Amino acid sequence: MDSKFLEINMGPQHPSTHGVLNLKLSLDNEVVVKVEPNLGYLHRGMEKLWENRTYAQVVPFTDRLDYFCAISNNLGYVLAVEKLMGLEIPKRAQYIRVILTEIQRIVNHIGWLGFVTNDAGAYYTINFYTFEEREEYLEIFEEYVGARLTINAIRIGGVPFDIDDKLISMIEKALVETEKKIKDIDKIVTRNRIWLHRTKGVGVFSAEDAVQFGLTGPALRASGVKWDIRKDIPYSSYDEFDFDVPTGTAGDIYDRYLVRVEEIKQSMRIIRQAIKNLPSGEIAAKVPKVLKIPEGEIFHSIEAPKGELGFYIKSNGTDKPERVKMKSPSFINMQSLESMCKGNMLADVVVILGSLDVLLGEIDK
Amino acid sequence: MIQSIIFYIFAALSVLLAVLVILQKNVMHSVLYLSFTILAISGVFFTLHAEFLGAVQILVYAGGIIVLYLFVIIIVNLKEIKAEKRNIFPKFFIVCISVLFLAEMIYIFFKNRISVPANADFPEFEALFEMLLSKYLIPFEIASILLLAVLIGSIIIARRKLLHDSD
Amino acid sequence: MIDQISKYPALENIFSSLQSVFKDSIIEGRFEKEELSVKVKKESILLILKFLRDEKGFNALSDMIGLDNSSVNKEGQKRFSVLYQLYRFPGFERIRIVIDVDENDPVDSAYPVYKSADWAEREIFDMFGINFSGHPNLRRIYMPDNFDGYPLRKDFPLEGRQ
Amino acid sequence: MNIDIDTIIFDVLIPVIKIIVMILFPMIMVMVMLWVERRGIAFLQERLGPNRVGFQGILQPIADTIKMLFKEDIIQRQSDKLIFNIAPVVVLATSLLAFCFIPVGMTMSIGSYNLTFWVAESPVGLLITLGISSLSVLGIVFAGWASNSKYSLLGGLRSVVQLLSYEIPIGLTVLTVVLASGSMNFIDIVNKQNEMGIWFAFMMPVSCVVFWIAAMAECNRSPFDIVEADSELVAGFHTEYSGIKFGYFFMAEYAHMVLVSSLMVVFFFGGGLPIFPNVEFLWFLHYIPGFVWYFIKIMFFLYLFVWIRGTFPRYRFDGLIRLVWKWLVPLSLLNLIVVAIIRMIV
Repeated sequence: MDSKFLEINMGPQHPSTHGVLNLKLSLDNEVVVKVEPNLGYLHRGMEKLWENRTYAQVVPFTDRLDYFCAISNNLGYVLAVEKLMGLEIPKRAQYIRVILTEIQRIVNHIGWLGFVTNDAGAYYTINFYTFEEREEYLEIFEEYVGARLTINAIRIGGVPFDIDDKLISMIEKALVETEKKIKDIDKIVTRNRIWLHRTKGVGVFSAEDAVQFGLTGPALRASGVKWDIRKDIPYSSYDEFDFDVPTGTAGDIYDRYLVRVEEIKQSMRIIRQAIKNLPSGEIAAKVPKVLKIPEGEIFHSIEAPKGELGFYIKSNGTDKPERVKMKSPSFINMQSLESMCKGNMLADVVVILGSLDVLLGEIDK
Repeated sequence: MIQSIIFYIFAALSVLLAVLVILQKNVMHSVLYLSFTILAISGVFFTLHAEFLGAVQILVYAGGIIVLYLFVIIIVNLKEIKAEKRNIFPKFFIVCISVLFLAEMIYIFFKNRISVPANADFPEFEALFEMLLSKYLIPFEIASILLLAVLIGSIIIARRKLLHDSD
Repeated sequence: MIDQISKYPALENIFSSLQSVFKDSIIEGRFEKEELSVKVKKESILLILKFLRDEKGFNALSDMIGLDNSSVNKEGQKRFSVLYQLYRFPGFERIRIVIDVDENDPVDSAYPVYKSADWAEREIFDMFGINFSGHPNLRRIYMPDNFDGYPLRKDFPLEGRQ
Repeated sequence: MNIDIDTIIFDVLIPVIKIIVMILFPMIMVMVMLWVERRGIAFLQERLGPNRVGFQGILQPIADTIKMLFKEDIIQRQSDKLIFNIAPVVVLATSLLAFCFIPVGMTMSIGSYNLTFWVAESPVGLLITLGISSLSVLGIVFAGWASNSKYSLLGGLRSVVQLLSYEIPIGLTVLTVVLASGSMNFIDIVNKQNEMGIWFAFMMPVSCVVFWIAAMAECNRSPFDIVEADSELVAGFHTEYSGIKFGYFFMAEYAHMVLVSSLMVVFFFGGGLPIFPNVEFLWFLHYIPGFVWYFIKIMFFLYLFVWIRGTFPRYRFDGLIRLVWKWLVPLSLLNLIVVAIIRMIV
């Protein structure tokens, strides 16, 4: 305690840094003065690796980045490759992709709900409720491709398997269950005084700040900016679905919570529409065995559960990309942590970090 | 008999721990021993059937004042006391005081012989309350107002320092 | 290319106004796969970004991408490129600004214009060794501070050297 | 000195047995609570909890204890070893010591001998118990300081502030109990409730609620567990402790819970009295011994601890302080005045 402030090293071994992250905190009593995130504990050099793999070989790697919503990462990369090739994807495949990614969004948001309440000190109860729910969806994934977490369910050109009636009934059952669970959690959490005290007015980020810091996803929408790539730059025939983009007003943790809960409901709407209007036809386009893409470059981004997920691909005419750069939502959201935490208390740092929904596998690449 | 044995154990302990308090170089150790001393003294009170005094001793000294000591020590970050260099005069002064004190103790000891714990079995705190709330009501209230003034004054002083810091 | 660009008149508009304001700085403009990619001179990058933000409403820097061109082997090609991926939202338009950079050739930091450039520039510095002058805190972001070499350069061995 | 067998039995043997039982009682309750908490929270969270060791996992606490005993006892090199080692003992000892005045049942007549279910009786038993139970904060601060870890230090400092604030509503609500019963003796408090035929909880519901909230804060339980807030301070003041020394803190926390539940039962729910002690047609309830009633009652409150822990998020530090100074202290003061006025009139 030589300096005026108390310096604390939070992490890399800390119960609530969501992975191996090191935060250097300066505290004035309990109030946070400075936050300095230290990254790189999980850096695996993915981008270098991708430059030495063929286009199809990259897909499984993307699972390992954001292992909590692997399908969205698959989709982001695959869409970029397909756009670079100029490949047309059959409608049925697009719809199946929508169903899968929206399920992934539900899984991510509902898991987030558990984690963030846990960060606020709600001793795992809601965490277990949500994980039970997540389990149902993981079983759907297992039924679909045979894997649960890093499932590699989207291939260049389409999807590997068709959806049958059994899977559809499973999905519909899971959706009904989720609706019930969301109602339960709503009863426990939404008007809980301690929860309100922990989240209202904490980690506030105005709309201008959020845009300046490049915040994306639910955290941005909670600040009141209506920006959803699914709506504004539709991909994978999202323009054919009817859904709302929820926005908050205050930009605090509570609004982020409300936005995410509403997004779960919207995702359920999309899945129901997709199942109802599922077109018939092929599930994959014809893709050559050895994929050689002519020279060109592309930046394509999708609305992943955590925010805007972009892939920049530069091809050089061979079967391996010249450069693949991933714009991960967690990385850019994490950047705003410091300005959100300033002036808040030590206990808030954990909840703010949780509310941003970051995942270190994605930040460190 | 057992009672007087326990009394002497507590009495000896309190003296021993009190000596340990002043022998420590580390402030935190001093406080540790001080808290034990207070507990031992309250033990003395209990064996003397002054249960109310014993309880107050624990509640006020051990529960309140020691905790505040700890708080201050942690915040100010005192770790070790360095020996001061003293002149001959203060040393002489200290020795004189100690000798006088010892002489007084010996005198009292021999005058009263060995005092055995009183076996009075009356709830002395009732009498105490009665006195406080009837005969000595006005001094009692004045004392409480004085304490309140001290409290407010300390808050104001601390606040002013804080305000100056922010300027 | 012409028929594609006419589908996005807003982008065409932006390109023409960029050309008229920064006559000397614009090297090349390409329209490819719904994206406008403008190659500009390194020196005027800050001005162009500021212009795009203030006049054209490109309010977010989505990402910055570093490229190592050493394997392309073109005449007169500088070693690195830095790509700025800009957004205008809520809406539709994306624009990419490209600058070419030589080794040991500092670039003006975009941090004063877009706060989100902070970590993106640190990442490029970490991976390619491109210096950004004016960046408040240019340190390595992923690799340890005493790490030698820049992993995403093409001449860095795939299996590492340490 | 003539020593007959009766004196040895009644004046020495039985008190010694009582002391041993009263030390063992909280320890056994800790074991019970370990199982109740793990199974109870599992039940709340739709999972099974430990169910492998013994019937329904009933031996799990023993397995846990053995694990804790054989774990390596790590002492940080930079810690203050004397205080580091003594702090867990202080915390546990004070928690256990506070039990000596608690009546865990009513007097039972066996022949001509009246068996009492308390170790000691004192006209100021209540004061002494409160004083001793508040001493555990000393151990917590010592532990936090001696660990030489910033997380521990923060936990220790938080505990001081928390304790000093929550002592006030506890004191004020206990005063209402003292006013209502006219005594600071636990046995008198229980007997008064028997006399009046009504538990103090129904006579003074505000005191009851305020005391429960403040007491929950005093034993650092969720939602007031900011001292050992696991998501921010790792484990608070006992971050650096391992093995049986951590076990001491653990036992002390649970013993403190048992103590607080006991106080709650004695103050507001009639101690070892049966429910409806004065209703005539429920005479048969008096044949159930007092300690059974006492046990049932404290188990309810102990389960309430578990229940609350499984439901609420944690308060933030400022919210905790605001709660006590803005709500509990004024409320308990007002309550004290109201009770005093009613007591003067009646």
